[in-house]
Amino acid sequence: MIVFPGSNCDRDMYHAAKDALGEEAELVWYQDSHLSGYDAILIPGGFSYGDYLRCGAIASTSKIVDSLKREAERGTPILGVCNGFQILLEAGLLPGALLRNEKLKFICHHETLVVKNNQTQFTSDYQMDEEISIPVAHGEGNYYCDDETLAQLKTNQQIVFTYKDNPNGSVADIAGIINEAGNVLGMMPHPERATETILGSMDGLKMFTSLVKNWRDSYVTNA
Amino acid sequence: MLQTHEISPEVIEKEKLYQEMGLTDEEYQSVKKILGRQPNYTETGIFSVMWSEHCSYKTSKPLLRKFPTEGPQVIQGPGEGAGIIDIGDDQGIVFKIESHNHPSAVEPYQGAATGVGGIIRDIFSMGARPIASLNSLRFGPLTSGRVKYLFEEVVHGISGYGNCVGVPTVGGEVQFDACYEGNPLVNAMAVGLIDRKDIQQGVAKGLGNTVLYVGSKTGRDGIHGATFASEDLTEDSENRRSNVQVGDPFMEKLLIEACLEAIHCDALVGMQDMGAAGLTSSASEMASKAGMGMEMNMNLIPQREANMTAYEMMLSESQERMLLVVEKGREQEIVDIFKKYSLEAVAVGKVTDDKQFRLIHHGEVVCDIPVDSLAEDAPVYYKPSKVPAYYEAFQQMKTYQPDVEDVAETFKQLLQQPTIASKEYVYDQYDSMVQANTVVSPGSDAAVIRIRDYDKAIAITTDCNSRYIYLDPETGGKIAVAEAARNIYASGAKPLAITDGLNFGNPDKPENFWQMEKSVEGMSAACLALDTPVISGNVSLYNESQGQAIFPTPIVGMVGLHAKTKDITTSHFKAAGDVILMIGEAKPEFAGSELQNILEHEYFGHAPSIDLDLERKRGDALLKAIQVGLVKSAHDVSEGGFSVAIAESLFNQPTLGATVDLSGDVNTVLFSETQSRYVISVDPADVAEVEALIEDATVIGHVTENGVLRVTVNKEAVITEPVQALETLWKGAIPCLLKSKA
Amino acid sequence: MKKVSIHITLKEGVLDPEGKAIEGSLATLGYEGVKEVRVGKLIEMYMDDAVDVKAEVEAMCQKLLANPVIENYTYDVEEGVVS
Amino acid sequence: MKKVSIHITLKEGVLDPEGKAIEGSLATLGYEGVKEVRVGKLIEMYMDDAVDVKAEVEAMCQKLLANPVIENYTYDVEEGVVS
Ligand SMILES: Nc1ncnc2c1ncn2[C@@H]1O[C@H](COP(=O)(O)OP(=O)(O)O)[C@@H](O)[C@H]1O
Ligand SMILES: [Mg+2]
Repeated sequence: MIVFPGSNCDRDMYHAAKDALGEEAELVWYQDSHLSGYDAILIPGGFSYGDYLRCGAIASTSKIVDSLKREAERGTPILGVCNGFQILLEAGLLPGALLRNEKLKFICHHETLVVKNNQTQFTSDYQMDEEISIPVAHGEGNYYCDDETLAQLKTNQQIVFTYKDNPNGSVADIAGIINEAGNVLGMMPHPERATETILGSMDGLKMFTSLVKNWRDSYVTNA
Repeated sequence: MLQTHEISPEVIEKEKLYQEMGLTDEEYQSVKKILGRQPNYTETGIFSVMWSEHCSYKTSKPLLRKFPTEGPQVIQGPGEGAGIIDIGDDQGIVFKIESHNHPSAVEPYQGAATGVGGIIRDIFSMGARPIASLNSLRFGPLTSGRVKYLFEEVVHGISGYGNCVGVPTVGGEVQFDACYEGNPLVNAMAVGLIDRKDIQQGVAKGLGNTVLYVGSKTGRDGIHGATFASEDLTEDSENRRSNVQVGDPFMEKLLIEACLEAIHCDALVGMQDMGAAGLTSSASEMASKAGMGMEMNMNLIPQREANMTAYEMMLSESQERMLLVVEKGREQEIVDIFKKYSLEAVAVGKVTDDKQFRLIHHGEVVCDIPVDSLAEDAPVYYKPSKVPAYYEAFQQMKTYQPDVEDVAETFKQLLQQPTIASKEYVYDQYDSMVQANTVVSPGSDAAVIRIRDYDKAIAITTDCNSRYIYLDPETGGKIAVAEAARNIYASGAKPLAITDGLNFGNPDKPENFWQMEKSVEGMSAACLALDTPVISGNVSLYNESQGQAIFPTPIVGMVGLHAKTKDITTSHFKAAGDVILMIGEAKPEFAGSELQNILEHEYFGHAPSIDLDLERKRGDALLKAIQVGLVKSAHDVSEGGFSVAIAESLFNQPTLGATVDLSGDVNTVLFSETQSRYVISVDPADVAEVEALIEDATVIGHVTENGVLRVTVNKEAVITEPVQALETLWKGAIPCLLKSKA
Repeated sequence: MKKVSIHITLKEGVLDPEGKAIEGSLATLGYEGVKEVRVGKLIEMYMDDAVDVKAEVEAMCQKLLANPVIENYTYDVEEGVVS
Repeated sequence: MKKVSIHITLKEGVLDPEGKAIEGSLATLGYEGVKEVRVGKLIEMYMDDAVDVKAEVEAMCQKLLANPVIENYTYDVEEGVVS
């Protein structure tokens, strides 16, 4: 898990992986610029560099992102949540951009998402079209891309999650997308905040279990 | 405030320039006596901010002494940056509330934002990780364009800052009344979690140790902010540009992480944030508390603007700055920690043993003051107090009886009163879940944060119904504390302690001072009765506009402890078939109520009565029942009375309804704001046991699955409304008012 | 139509954390000759030719577009554009 | 020193909710002749005279200051200013 100055969901993500999932996890400070050797890379939410200029823009120019790009190239699974999603977009690892929410206000509450693609390594534990409750917390989560890109996203089944009731104006109700290669996923909602019953929802946990299961499978086959 | 040639001490005295800075003639004479000479410009400024109400509590001190501050649960009482209570397992909860009223009136976004930033610094400067924020807001009626602007921008500022620093904003309150039209209140509370061994103190110990300055550079912003906070608001304040400080939540986030890392380095001796009166108060207080002196070289202070004078640097209230004292010779260890976060820690001075506060600028001594005189020799005023005529008149009145024409309509109108209506518009803009510990988000009674790795949680609330306090400060003061406790109890926690944010008018008016005195007495009595000592607080006086004081508004921030997470209870009904019980009985008490507001557009008469022993007994009994596992939902009855409480218990559930049968006077049972009451729901099988545990609990109805709220009084139907429709009114009220044209 | 471009900048002395963050980032990227980065707003709009631009723009800035407590504004007008 | 002002605007076709909101408020306030309000950014900075402004500013905009997916940029340079 990469920690940028201003990341603030890093510990949440860490606990989701460590406590709820029971896996090994490590927080990597952005200045430790080598990222190799990890089975998956998670980019947590928050306000890297205070979200100044554009969300994720300044973080996307840091050195560690070069090495993130190499890992993406190599096929390492990469998940960016909220500000992590914004960084992936700014870094060009995913297509499109995020604009301010249509109503210009930060929003924080549970949203119903629809799983639009359960054939990815991040979502295989979900049912197709399953409705899940995951919190959103963002001021700039209004996904934008031009028509051409949208058509591509649709053709390639890159739209992984949509909102049931679009809260921010996103094009085609998009809440999360994946790259063509299928190893880089970015989403605005926070699955790591929905991994314990005491927090009101367990619906996010399957993202992490999917990831682990698929990694095990591929590890076993490759071994 | 810009002066190129510094004004001489003689001119300051002759032309009484000290008055402009806020010192009275007598205060100036005391300064002269302390120094044995005339103070220069910088020294005059330093005394004036340190002796301002904001820093010295010169008028409120005699009152604050009345508060009970001790108890086995108290680890740190008032005096340090924030108080600390014990929650077992060698952990403490640090909390405090602070006002940012006047800055928010001038520039609401930044005023509110920097208020949040300031109180969070108070928490982590104690060594605690900030885990929650709350806010208590007061505005005029949401009808004028200016009020709407203030409201929207204050909320926006809190959200802008709070979300970015990654501290969940989990609760608060908003009240709208005409008295706040020109002088809104913005109080922010922050809560932190600490391991007892990590508790820091703001002390400058150890001769020769180094003073480090960390964080944002010092600019000319906010000069005299502390003095400003202690004056009436005038037209002129808007033009004082220097009062606007801009917050940088990103810097704050870096400071939090760096400071919490630094406390684990034993080279760190003391740490304090630069709050009101900036460098002056942090530096002098740290030295004074340690019984030492301090010398700083002003040329070394990181400066944002060119040619700053010592006066400007000492009085600047630039945000996001900390002062650290570090063991001599080990500065680099601390510097390196801050460097990791791209923060500069700069050595600006050293600890001395002569108890002098000495500043050097361009090689000259520009300030040389006995350091204790700043903190300890500040004057204390015992202001005259006088019973206001309005209060005496209210006491003579006979009981106010409302004249309600249409009960159902009135009920719906109540739900749409901005003070009662859903605050979702507000809290949806706050990240209430970051850190992934928020079990109960805004929308229930108290907010609940679980303590990770333990099976326990804390409940937090802010409360203050200033209408009752206006009617009768002593009774109202009791109610403010009791209401907070009720919210804690209803959430399944035991009340532990409070922080208080005392917002009042000009204390020089004896009637205002009487209000202060009486509310503090009332609060103290309630704190004793409920065993919730005061561990921290803040005083904001001079909340007036055009000579008119606000209602006395002593805000209570309370924290309680859930012994087990299974005790966590929310206000919403859970299942059809559950039995609804009412704890306590309504009396005809309508003065200060929302109903009186609707009908009379003003408040008069006797405040609702309160019996503190009964309050405690009921709260304890309810908590017992919750701990035994008998209670499925619990909600206290507050503004709007029973009708509003039962409606709120139904909202946010897609299908549930309730059927309730009451008896007595219709207005009283539905709308009275009689204190110490709760609405709870329990499984039918547990009713007898609950009734045995809670003396005043009576069955009044049950939860249904038809989505309709049906209330009969004396067997006659008075309310039959679909819950969805009621909820739409309640949720839509504030957004609708904001949209309508001014 | 007239095209009006309004420049809203922070008053002198007011802290600009965003500008500071950008400056820091530019320095990290190797642009070291850059100083005092300040971020403001650019508001563009089209106005009917009939409108008294100066009076209206001034009034709009005062009332809504700028926050006179911390911001300054200037504007320029391009005449005869087709929106 | 040179003073560089960079104007960053949203591309045509990209929705601008802030511009829309301002347009709405202006209409409410009675400014009805106003159309197509768009909000952009104004980034001002000072650069050493020695720097090749054109090359550097272009590069900074490409790499950091503007997002080519949604934004355009233009800039102007004022020579010989004292910061
Ligand atoms: N300014 C605010 N910020 C965050 N939450 C708020 C604010 N105002 C109200 N709330 C939340 O809305 C809910 C209802 O508030 P209120 O009616 O004041 O409750 P109560 O009367 O029980 O104290 C609470 O959960 C409270 O925390
Ligand atoms: Mg309550």
